Amino acid sequence: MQTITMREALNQAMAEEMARDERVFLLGEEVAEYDGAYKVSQGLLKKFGPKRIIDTPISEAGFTGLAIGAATLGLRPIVEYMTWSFSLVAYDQIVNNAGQIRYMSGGQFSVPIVFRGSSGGGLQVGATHSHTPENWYGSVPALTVITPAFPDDAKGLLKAAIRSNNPVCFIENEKLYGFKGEVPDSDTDFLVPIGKGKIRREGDAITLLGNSASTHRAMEAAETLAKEGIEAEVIDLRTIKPYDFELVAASVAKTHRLVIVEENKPFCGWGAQVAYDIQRKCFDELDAPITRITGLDVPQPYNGKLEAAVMPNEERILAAVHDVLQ
Amino acid sequence: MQTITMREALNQAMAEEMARDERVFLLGEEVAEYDGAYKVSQGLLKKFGPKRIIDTPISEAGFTGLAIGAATLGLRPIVEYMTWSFSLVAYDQIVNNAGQIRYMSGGQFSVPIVFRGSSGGGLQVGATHSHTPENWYGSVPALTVITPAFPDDAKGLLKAAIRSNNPVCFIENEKLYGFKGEVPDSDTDFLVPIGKGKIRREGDAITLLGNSASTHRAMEAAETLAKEGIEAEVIDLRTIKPYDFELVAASVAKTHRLVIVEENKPFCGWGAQVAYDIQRKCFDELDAPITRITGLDVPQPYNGKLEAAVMPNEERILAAVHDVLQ
Amino acid sequence: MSAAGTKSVKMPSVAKSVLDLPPEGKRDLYRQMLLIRRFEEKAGQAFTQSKVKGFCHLYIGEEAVGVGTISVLEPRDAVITAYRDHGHAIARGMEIKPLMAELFGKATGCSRGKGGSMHFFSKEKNFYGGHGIVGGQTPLGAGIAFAQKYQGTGGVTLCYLGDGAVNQGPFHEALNLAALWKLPVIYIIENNEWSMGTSLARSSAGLPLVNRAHGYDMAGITADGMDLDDVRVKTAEAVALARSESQPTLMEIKTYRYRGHSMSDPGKYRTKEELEAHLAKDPIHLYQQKLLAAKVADQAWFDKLDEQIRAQVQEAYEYADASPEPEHHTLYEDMLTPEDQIPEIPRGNYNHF
Amino acid sequence: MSAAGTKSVKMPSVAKSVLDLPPEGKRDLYRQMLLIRRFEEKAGQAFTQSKVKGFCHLYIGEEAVGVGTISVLEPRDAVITAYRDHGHAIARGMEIKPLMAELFGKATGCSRGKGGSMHFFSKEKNFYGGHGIVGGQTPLGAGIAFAQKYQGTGGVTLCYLGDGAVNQGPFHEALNLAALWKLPVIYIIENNEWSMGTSLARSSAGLPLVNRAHGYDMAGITADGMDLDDVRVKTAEAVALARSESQPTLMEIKTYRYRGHSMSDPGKYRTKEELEAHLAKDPIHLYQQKLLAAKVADQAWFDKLDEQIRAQVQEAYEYADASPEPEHHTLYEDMLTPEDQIPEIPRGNYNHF
Ligand SMILES: Cc1ncc(C[n+]2csc(CCOP(=O)(O)OP(=O)(O)O)c2C)c(N)n1
Ligand SMILES: Cc1ncc(C[n+]2csc(CCOP(=O)(O)OP(=O)(O)O)c2C)c(N)n1
Ligand SMILES: [Mg+2]
Ligand SMILES: [Mg+2]
Repeated sequence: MQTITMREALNQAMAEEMARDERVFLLGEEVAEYDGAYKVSQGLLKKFGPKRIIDTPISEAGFTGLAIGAATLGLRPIVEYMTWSFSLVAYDQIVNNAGQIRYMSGGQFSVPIVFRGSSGGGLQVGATHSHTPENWYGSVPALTVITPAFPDDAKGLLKAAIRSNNPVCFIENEKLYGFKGEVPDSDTDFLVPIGKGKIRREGDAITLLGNSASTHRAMEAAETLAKEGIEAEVIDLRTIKPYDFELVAASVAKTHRLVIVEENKPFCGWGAQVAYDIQRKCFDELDAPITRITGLDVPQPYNGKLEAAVMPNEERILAAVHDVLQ
Repeated sequence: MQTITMREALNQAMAEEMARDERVFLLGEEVAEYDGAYKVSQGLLKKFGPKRIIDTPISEAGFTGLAIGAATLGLRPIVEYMTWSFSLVAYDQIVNNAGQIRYMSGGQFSVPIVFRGSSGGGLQVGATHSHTPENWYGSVPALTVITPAFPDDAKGLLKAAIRSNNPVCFIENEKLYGFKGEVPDSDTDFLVPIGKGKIRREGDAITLLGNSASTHRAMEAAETLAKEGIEAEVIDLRTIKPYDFELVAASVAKTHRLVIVEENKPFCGWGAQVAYDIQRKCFDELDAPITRITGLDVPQPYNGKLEAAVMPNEERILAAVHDVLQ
Repeated sequence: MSAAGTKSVKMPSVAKSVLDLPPEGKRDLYRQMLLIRRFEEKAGQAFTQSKVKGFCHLYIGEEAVGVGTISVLEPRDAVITAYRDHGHAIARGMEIKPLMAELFGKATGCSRGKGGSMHFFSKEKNFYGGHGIVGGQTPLGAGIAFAQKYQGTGGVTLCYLGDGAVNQGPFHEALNLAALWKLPVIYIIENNEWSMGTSLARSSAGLPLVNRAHGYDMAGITADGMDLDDVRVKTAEAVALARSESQPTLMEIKTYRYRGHSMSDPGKYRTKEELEAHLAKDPIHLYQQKLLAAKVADQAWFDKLDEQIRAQVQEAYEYADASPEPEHHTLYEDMLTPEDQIPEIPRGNYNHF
Repeated sequence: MSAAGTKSVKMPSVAKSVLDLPPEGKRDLYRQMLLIRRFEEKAGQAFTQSKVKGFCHLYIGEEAVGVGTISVLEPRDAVITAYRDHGHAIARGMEIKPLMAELFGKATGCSRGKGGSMHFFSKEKNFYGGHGIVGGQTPLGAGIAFAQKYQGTGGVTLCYLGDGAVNQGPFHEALNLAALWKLPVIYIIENNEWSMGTSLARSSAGLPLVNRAHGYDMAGITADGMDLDDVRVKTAEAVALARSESQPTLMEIKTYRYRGHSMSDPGKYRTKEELEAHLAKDPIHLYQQKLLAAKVADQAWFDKLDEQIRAQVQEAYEYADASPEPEHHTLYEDMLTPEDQIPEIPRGNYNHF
């Protein structure tokens, strides 16, 4: 075991997969000579050279489409968006090309590609730079959406995503890049299964479901609740689509109460889908309405206090839990 | 009262609002000399001239942004997308510019604009041309999303949308353009309130909730159910965001059962949001799980039989209703 | 260097060798053009019979572009185009039975009935589709060329787009990437003077369109799309440049579509005179005259060929008509590849009904 | 016609009149540049003190571009730019107190604390922002010019973008629209040689960037962004062309940023020599020399001005620091305008907590 940051974990995942398979390459803005805007690709240019670590012009639609085209021929690109917010200019390419080509070609052309980058609010970068696109991409049938919360998952899931022969949106969180945790050493080929959630804390009073940074918010709230004598079970969803319904359902069967913590804006956020599914399939298990703590339904403000109120935060989580437990 | 098609109703709405306010203008591909790809703008060039009915190059991001810029200065553009599927290349402009400018400028620059065009599947135009973007735009806090099902609503809601000082996504359905219905005569200034649903059929056994073409599917299913002695209440949501929660809640308080019919792909479709809200606020009213009939979770196939299976259809609605009524 | 060229490199001179085809070669090019013409006529007919649905964009009038450009390719090269893709698919050597079956939405279609007219694909022929979002295929074309270069296959990519598509931003991003990274891709603007009902002059500033290469110091050349040989020579130059120096080219080929934009378009925006002027320069007819004059074939040969091709197309029609509809379970296939390097991902079923 | 021009129209000749400023006018331009410099230095300092958060992109070194271009505008004209917007806002005459307060995220900020460094706006000054998505403002600029023309205001629009932003597709769509529809917009590429850590040559084919005008037959001119007068003359030509003939221009202005891309960037990608070479051509210093030589002002005047400006900036800093945070309820304000022509739309509350 090594204790490393999320940033280092992601870096190792790419380095290991690139060493394993020379069809894997990384492209994006500032990924090479600058070592990545957030240093996730640090050292990779030195290790793999400019053929495989490629700085692009600021042309997200162009280089996304380029990477998809290269994938249809058999390469395995990793596309870094400096942040996922900038993927919106490439939305058509991701949805219509990565998302539909295999189906429209009757299965002839696969698209083994990973789109990845940072996302989310909380760093006062304003409304256009703070998006959480889980729902925008999760709603596209062919796309897999992954949002790790811990370094080990970041590494194991990114390695699995790179090995997947299907298109994956791998959504990191800028706030977590410096977060440290234990990760298996590099000599083990450590993979985390896509589509599986993880119980981060056991409890029987209520289930708190989070992803990415929201998992950490849920954990903090659970600690506070424990002091009040309320033992919350915390599930880290890890993969958003397809998500681990069974794990959530089993927890709800135990706790009978579900609070979802997500950074998505509320309307049609991923939590709405989970809430729908759970009430649909576990109707009789629920002792209280499923409740979501989401990003507030306003654009992201720059001001720090206002933004803190917009983010899913402990205060709102606790209020929801108390409401649900009543 | 006149009996006209949806297409004519939309045309009248634009013509009346353009006559009323010369800041209103229409731009899009083939809207002028061609009279519109789907003839919604028929005759408008003749009536209002090329200054106000404007053919654009095939540059959705460009002309969307152009229209948003013009709106910030005080014009009131109507942007036609030949289909909403083509708006994906303009996604950033709609989300980040129309959706955020007013907020980011501290309220200084408003964006009075209507984005409109056809959408939806069922016409065998394939995976990239059949999108239903209700959820993709509804999830953006500042955007209002309207999806009329009948000619009178199409007219009254489009007129209201054009008069709104805020950005509106007005999502029409290609399959309904030829649908005829009664519409108040043009000498009445007929407006339909945004944000209000409508009960299309009363009943007490179950609530069927639809929008756009799905409202018609719900109505057909309700007729079939009536023959079986099941009286379904059918609500036409009309506005997707903000939707008429009270109307749905009141109906559920009566029927205690809710089936949602939507063309959105299931994951994070608009129905997930409604389902979440209703279970959240009307938990004790529900005698059965809320159930959604959506577009199936695959890309849209070209083949007609396969596509018919993908679309929300009567067979699946009836199966869901019977399941919920058990 | 070609007249319209804007690149500081010299276009390779290949003119002679390209036109030096044996007589069978010339006859085969004629055959390909005629096959496209007759296929398209039949497709149009099937559309009016409601056997073909959705959108159907015919290539009639533009045959010399697809056939001429693709004729100078090798099998390892790649082709990608927009929704008006029947001609390119045929020129690339795809069998017409699965093409017609695709139009009919049948299980035997080249895309298993899932793609339709706009989405022909053939992995075997390195035919990368068939794309419906205007301009959306242009970055893909750069990517295929990128992969060819990355893997050192020696292949080049032809990427087609319409005169209206040049105004989509992603195309410019692709041009810049292609020029900057020296990708072996040739962008071919099939300038048929109209994007639906919008004339070129109403959609695009800075004509001729080949000028769009200037801003990227990319080679830019033009060709007469009614003249098969001109198309071949010019394309061969661009292909040689791509193959030998890994340099992209922007080609503008002047052509014309005789039919409406799609089968749903009556084409009222243009005059009869305009159409007739172009009909008079019909590329198939012109090439026939050339072959007759050069005694590469006589009239009897042409008559017989037409008969054979009509029969071949009729057979494809019947094949398509008789082919089975895709089975329901295929609905869930082809979205994701089941072969993977990782254990199968458990996929939740979000279709509760 | 200017040397780099590619438009078939003649650039109006306005050089003389533009430079014929009274001494106070020249001194004021100097004052503006210095105010920007000192404001930026203070903003950078406030950032290191964590009083300014998020992204903060300084304009130091580029002052002559913003001041020179905007100095030839009339009040009815419009300005829109990217995220490196402090200089343009100040040149446009916005008060620095609300600007500094915006950096601090305060209620008294020019965007009520909601926009931050990248999103300065002023309706009063026709300053349309401050936009963070690279290239995303360029279609907006065309639209503002479209509206000016539609309403016959006689106004023109300046739309700025960086050298890296030229590779965003929407910019090309905007160029085509501007040229095709003859919109009174001037696109100004602030070419500071770097887009973050990527040098111009690594991001863009076909240099110089002004060549991107070729494909649209749009006027293209270049200016030396270290020379205030050159910027003014060239911009005045473009403005005259836009105002009198409603023709767009693409301008490329060579400039340099002395600081990192943003406050978070150490700028290690460039050599000390490169930076020093540009520091030697400092636009403020050069203009000062010019004014001294022309006896428009003496050293004492400059010294006093700097003192005054430092005090003014310090006052803005203190104002910002002392200003209140926005109140919680303002969170829900400004997203939608409450004034409407239709009855208020009942808005569901999707924030259950
Ligand atoms: C992004 C996008 N916008 C609009 C359309 C609708 N559309 C399909 S083809 C077409 C015209 C294209 O003309 P051109 O590029 O000249 O090609 P041609 O049809 O003449 O071959 C339009 C507007 C589309 N498919 N995609
Ligand atoms: C669509 C998009 N992609 C990437 C970014 C991140 N980004 C912000 S500024 C910048 C560099 C822009 O350089 P340039 O256009 O030259 O302007 P400069 O900063 O030099 O003024 C990048 C890559 C962004 N904001 N938007
Ligand atoms: Mg065309
Ligand atoms: Mg720059």
